[in-house]
Amino acid sequence: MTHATLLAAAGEITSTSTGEAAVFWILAPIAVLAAVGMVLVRSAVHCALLLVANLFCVAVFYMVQQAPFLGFVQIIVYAGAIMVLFLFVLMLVGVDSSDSLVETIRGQRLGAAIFGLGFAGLLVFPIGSAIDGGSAKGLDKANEGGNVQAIGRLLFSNYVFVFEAISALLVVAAIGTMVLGHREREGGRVGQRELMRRRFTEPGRQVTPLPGPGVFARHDSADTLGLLPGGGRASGIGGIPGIPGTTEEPSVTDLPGGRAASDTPGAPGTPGRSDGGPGSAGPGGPPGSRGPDRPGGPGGSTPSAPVPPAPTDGAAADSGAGGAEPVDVNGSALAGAGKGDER
Amino acid sequence: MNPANYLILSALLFTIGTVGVLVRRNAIVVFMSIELMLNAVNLTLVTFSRINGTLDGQIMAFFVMVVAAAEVVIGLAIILSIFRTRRSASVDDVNLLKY
Amino acid sequence: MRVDPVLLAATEPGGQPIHYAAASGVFSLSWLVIVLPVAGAAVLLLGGRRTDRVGHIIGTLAAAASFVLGLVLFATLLGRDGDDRALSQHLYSWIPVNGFGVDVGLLVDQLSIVFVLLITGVGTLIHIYSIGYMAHDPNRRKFFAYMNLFLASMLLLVLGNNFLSLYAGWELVGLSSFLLIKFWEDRPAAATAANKAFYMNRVGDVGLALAIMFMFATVGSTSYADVFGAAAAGVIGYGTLTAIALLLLLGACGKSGQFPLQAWLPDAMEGPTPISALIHAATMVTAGVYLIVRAGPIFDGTQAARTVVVIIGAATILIGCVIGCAYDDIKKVLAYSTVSQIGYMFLAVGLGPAGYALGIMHLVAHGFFKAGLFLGAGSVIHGMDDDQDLRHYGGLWRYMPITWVTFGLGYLAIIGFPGLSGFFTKDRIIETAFDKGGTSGYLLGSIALLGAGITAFYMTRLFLMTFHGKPRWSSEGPAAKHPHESPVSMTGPMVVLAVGSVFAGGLFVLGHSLQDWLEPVAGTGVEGVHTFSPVVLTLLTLVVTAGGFAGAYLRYQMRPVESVARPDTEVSLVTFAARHDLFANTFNETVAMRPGQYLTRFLVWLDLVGIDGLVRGSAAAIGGLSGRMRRLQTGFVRSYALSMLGGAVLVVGALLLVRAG
Amino acid sequence: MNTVPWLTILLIVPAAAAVVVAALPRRHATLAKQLTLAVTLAVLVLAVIATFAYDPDKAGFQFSQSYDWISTFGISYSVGADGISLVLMLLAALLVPVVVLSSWDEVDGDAAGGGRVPAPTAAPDLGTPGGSAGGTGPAGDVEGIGPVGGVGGVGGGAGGTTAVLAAPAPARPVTFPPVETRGEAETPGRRSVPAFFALLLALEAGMIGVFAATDVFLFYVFFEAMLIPMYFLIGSYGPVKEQAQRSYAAVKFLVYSLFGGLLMLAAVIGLYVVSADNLGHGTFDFATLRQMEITPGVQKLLFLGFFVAFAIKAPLFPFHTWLPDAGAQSPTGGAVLLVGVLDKVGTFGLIRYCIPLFPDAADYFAPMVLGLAVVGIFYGALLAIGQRDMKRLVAYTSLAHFGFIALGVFAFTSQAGTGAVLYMVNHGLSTGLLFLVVGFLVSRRGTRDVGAYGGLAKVTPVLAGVFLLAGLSSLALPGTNSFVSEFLVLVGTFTANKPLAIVATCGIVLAAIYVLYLYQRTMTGPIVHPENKILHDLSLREKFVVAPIVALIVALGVYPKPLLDIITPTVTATYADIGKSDPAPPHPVAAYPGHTHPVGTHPVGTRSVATQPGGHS
Repeated sequence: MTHATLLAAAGEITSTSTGEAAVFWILAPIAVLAAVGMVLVRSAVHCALLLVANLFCVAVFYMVQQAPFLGFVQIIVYAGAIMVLFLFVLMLVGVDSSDSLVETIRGQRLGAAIFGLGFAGLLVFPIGSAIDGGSAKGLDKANEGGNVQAIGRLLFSNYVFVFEAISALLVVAAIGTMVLGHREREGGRVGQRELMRRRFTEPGRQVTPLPGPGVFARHDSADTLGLLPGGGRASGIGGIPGIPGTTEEPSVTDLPGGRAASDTPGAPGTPGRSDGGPGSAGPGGPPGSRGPDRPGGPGGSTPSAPVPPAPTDGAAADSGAGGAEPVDVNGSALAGAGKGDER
Repeated sequence: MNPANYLILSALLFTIGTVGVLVRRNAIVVFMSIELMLNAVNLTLVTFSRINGTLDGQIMAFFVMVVAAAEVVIGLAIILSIFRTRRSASVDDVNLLKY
Repeated sequence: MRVDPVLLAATEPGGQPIHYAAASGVFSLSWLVIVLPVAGAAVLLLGGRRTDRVGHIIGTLAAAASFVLGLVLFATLLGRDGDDRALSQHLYSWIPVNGFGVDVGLLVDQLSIVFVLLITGVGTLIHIYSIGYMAHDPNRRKFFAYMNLFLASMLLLVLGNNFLSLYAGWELVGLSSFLLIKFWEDRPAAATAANKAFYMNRVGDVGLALAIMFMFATVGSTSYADVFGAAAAGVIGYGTLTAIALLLLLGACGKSGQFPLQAWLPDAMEGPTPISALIHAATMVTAGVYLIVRAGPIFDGTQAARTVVVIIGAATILIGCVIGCAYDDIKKVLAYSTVSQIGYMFLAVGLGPAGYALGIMHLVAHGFFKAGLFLGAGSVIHGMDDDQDLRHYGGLWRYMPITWVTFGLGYLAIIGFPGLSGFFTKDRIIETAFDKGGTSGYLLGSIALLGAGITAFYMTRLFLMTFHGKPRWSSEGPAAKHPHESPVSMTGPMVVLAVGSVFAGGLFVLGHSLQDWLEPVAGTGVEGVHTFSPVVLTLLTLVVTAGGFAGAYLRYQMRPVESVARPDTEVSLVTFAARHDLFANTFNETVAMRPGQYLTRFLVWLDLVGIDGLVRGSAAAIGGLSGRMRRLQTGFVRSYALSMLGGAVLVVGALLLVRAG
Repeated sequence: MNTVPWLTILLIVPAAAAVVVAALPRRHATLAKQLTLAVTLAVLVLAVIATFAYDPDKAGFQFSQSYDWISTFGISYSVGADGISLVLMLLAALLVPVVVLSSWDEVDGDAAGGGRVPAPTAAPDLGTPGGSAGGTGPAGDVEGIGPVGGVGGVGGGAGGTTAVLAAPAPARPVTFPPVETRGEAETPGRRSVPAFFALLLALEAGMIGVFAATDVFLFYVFFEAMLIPMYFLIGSYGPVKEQAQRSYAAVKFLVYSLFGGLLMLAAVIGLYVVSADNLGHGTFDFATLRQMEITPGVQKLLFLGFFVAFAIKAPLFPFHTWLPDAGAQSPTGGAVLLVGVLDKVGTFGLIRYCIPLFPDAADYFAPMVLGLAVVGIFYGALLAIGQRDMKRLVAYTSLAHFGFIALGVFAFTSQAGTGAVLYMVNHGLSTGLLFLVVGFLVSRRGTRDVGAYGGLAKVTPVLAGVFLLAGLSSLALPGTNSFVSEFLVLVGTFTANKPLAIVATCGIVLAAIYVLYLYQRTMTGPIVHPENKILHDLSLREKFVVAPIVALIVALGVYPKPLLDIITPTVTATYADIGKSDPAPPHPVAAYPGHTHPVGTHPVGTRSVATQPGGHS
């Protein structure tokens, strides 16, 4: 679409109905605000919700613009399916996590602002300057016999090959997801019995369920483990004295980096865990944190399970018992570290 | 009211999405920003479809949605598997491919 | 073999055309003269060790066959008319490129046949001599192969009918000389001497090559007929002619060991003695004389060049004589004697047509007696277990009588004992020098006369120290010497050469036989006014020679000779200088070698640090730059996204600008 | 009429064989060797037959074939042979089987090891990358960026410079500490034999293609394609122990050549654009392009583009520093082909493309080229004298020889031009032989350092003899092939430019020095190193390798007429085409009665003018 045709097209635009205008002027600010909010809010869940709001607005615009099919598809597929998928993944990754909004790359925000404004300006002003009331052809003729039917006709005539290709793409995407999500089982199949046996016989295994997210250490017992504000557990398995303040603080502060401080309630505003810059994101960390059985920390500590529920990860290192473990500096952005920043 | 307003709106949304991609570190939020950009584009397509009086723009938008769906599925799977290995969903942590 | 039926014609000064008649009959076989030794060399070299046992025989037979063929040619030539004795044979087209059409062709005429006979004759004798001399050398086969190669090259040099063939022979004799000097190549001195010889010869070769280029650029041809025709017709400008002549002279100086390129010749004595006799006394080193005589028509046209020839000849006479007095190495003395004798020849040929024949005459005579002397020296060295120091000899006449006699005859010939070769040939040169007239005539004559005296002195010294006086060697003790006469294969050639050195000169002079024979080639000297009457001059020469003899006799016969030379610190400045080759080597080293070495080292450094440094520097700069630049690749996706956005803004902005503008 | 597509056959046979050989598994090394030898011999036979089928008296290209390739841009696959390219193809076809035979055991490295004596690694000469250019090394933190790191990362900084300065010419064992430790002990067995021979075959195809191409773009393609096999030959099959140096050399070779190649590509495209402007349709066809009039300003630019590429390739004086490294680090066979044939592409390009396409520019730049040539003659010779690494020495002698060739090409006389083309062939033979012999020595002794030799003539007389013959050919002794060409170059130059020719002639003294000085140091004198006493002389295979070259060196020295007959008409036509004729001697030789040679008066000859219709003249 060249600028000239754009102008030509814009020239034909006519004023539309006032109803539409009303809808537009109500929903457009909402859409923009939702979008801006999505960018600005810290919590990923809030982001998702704001995006949904935006999507709804856009869906309405579709419908207003004689594309009811797309509008509904938008609601069903986007706002329905896709956003649910998002939220699902968010839950998997850690629902309680929020982003640090402290920028770590120098000049990134400034650059984003300048270029963003510039880009918006480039996009908006030519269009704005082109608005001088033309006439839109409208889709009345095309939508004769129904928008869905018309689209269906086109889809299975002119665009049939593209359609088929897209279907293939979907299949590939499905297979790809399976491939990505699949993990090879090592060794033979492990049954319930064996799992149970391991749970109780192997040292250092978690017998009780892991604490639920967001549960702070009101009590610390074998069945309800104490949870530190940073997401770490207050003690080992059933370790009684795990309540913050009563546990050995030094073991926490011994940990390298600003991490300990950020997890400590008394040090708010310290740059988050990834503020150490790229250098601290050593590759050594993650594999270590995956290790099924770390060499025994003092006190038969609480190694995190290979696929733990969210809160146990990086935070595990916060516990004094797990002090022997190299700190999982680049632990979860969503789970552990964010907590400190949130304050 | 002028249909071109939709274009301006979509330009704004697109830009906001872009900025979102640039400033957010959480991979999932980045992904959402991308969805926002796609939506902005879709809005443009639909608007032009209306301006030109043909349905091709809508078809295009439809395809974009389908592709976006596929992309989201794959993208989230990738994010998950990265998260699994690196315990992080921050795009800044995935920076091994560098100098 | 195609015989070019077309006559190569040129005009000579008188305006009559000279015919190089097409070779026919036996002359169409003249190529065989060259090919025979080539075949000998090829068989010996390619045959490898299989031919070890018969190598010397094959080599000698090839040389002898060549000699016989030369004799046949000579005899046939004798039977022809005086004007009809130049026969040209076109063999094949060598380098045909448009205007530059060089053919391989042979020219058998009076001059070349003399050389053919000298080369093959003396060559054959020395082949025979070498059978005995090299009997114990494991590489005797190679020696003979190289000797055959040398014969072929030398024959090509003298038989070619154009300058490029001559040049080919010229360089090939240089190669043979190189190969033979370094024959005992495990001696570093021999290898160095061989290289030195080749280098200095190459300097001369540059002159010859440039002269040929001048000829082609001026005349459009390199064949004798065209070039001489043009020179004689006077169509070549004086300047060009002089340049050509001087360049030819440079070549001649290099090959003949003349000043300033004389320094290689004494060093070349590192080669086996037969080589010194054949190449570095009798034949190759006289090629320069041949060249000047052959190029007579060119030199005839330029007095300036001729003067230079004369000056070089005269200077070399003195240089050779003076240094010859100082050395104690028998071969080196003979070598410097060769240098000075060739100086005589140069002097002669520099005097113009009057001297050409004399120069050739002296050349041939010198070929006999100097070869004889060298072979005698070889015999002595052989008998003294490879000791070459005169001061370790003495009284040898008793032990090696044949050598004594033959060497003595050669010695008498070279100092110009009345009736022997040198007497006839050298005296005529002195005479002609005086006859040149004017101050220069007197000067040249005096130098030649003085040279004769000094020659007598150092040759007498050599002879007396070797064969007479008290033995300065002992037949007992650790350094025991058992001097003995050499085998027949060695003494035989010595006898023949001695006979030659006795009679050759006389034969040539009697009835002007050689002069008349050469006259069509060399031209006739205008019988000028004698400065002195020949009789007076002969007497004068005899007196000077006798003086030299007497001096040496008094010094080296009447007084005992120390067996160790006095150290450099105790000798006079002249002796010191003479012992150091009049500082020729020092000069060469200071002027050419050392600066060359420094230049080379500097250039190696420059190449490494300068040119290649620039290259590698730019590579390193780019490497360093990219090392910095890659830091931009932070790995943060968001940075990349930002730059993409920036790019998009730029592109869209630029597009809009273009549209708007 | 020639209906047989000789050139295409010559091109396809080795290319196809390369694919086949490359596909052979490693264990079939012997089969690969035999197959390669058979194919290359077949190519040689074909080339010889083609030579006989060639008619030197016909003008223009013969065996021509042309098929559209990329018709949008007027690019076609078109091949053809003229006198110049034919002899060079012949040279390539001759040298490859020789190289194959000479490399028979080089890659596996065990058979030749019989006489191999463990020796200290070659002390690389003053010029090897070890002595880093003072302080120009890249920053130390730049590591792992490939061979560039080997350039100066090794650097002793300024120390390298002073060491070079202070070093006396004789024995200076240069050690290579950082590189030596890095070069892990790579066993020869790890190298794939079939791949090596496939590379040789590919190289042969490339060489023939580059000479045969009559489409400028096709020429460019082959010009660059040749680099690839050579790059791998140097980088993968160079001296086993000198991993870093050889990859340095390989990259240097490649970067240099690509740099020139890209300039040429720009010029080639420029030609296309110019032709599109002039003719209405763009073309890369050489025959069409050479008849096109180009404005002098454009000519100069395009000329420089081509010239720099060829000057690097040849190489001429200031662009030469890749050659010693590449020559020293190549396997012997690679070095032979590199210097023997590959570099000829540069000089070939000068006379084939630079001169006919851009006559005015050639005229304009001739003084510069001639100057570079003469400087190169002396510079190469002096540096050769100063080398201690034998292969580098030979490479530097080539620099001097290329000076002569360039001199001949740009003297604009038919003698000099013919001499230059003949020189290309002769240099391929003589320097090829020199490299072969040096390679034999190195394979026996394991070092390229001159100081490790001495007195070998006694132990290995045949080797020494061949070495001397190669050297004599290199110094252009009459009776060897090089003399004819060198003298032609000089005499042709002399008629056009006396001072230059006089200066250049003095270079032959230096030639004598570098050859004989090398011979003296390696072959004569007492045997200093006891290891040298047990070296064995040339084996039968090696004799077979050198025999054809030796025979040709002598034969072409004595009777060069067959080659000259092929070369002369083409060269004459080339010069006539741009309006150059041999300067006639002032002396009217034709005035002599009965004189048979019409020398000098019509030097170019009427025939050649007549046979080149539509040329610039």
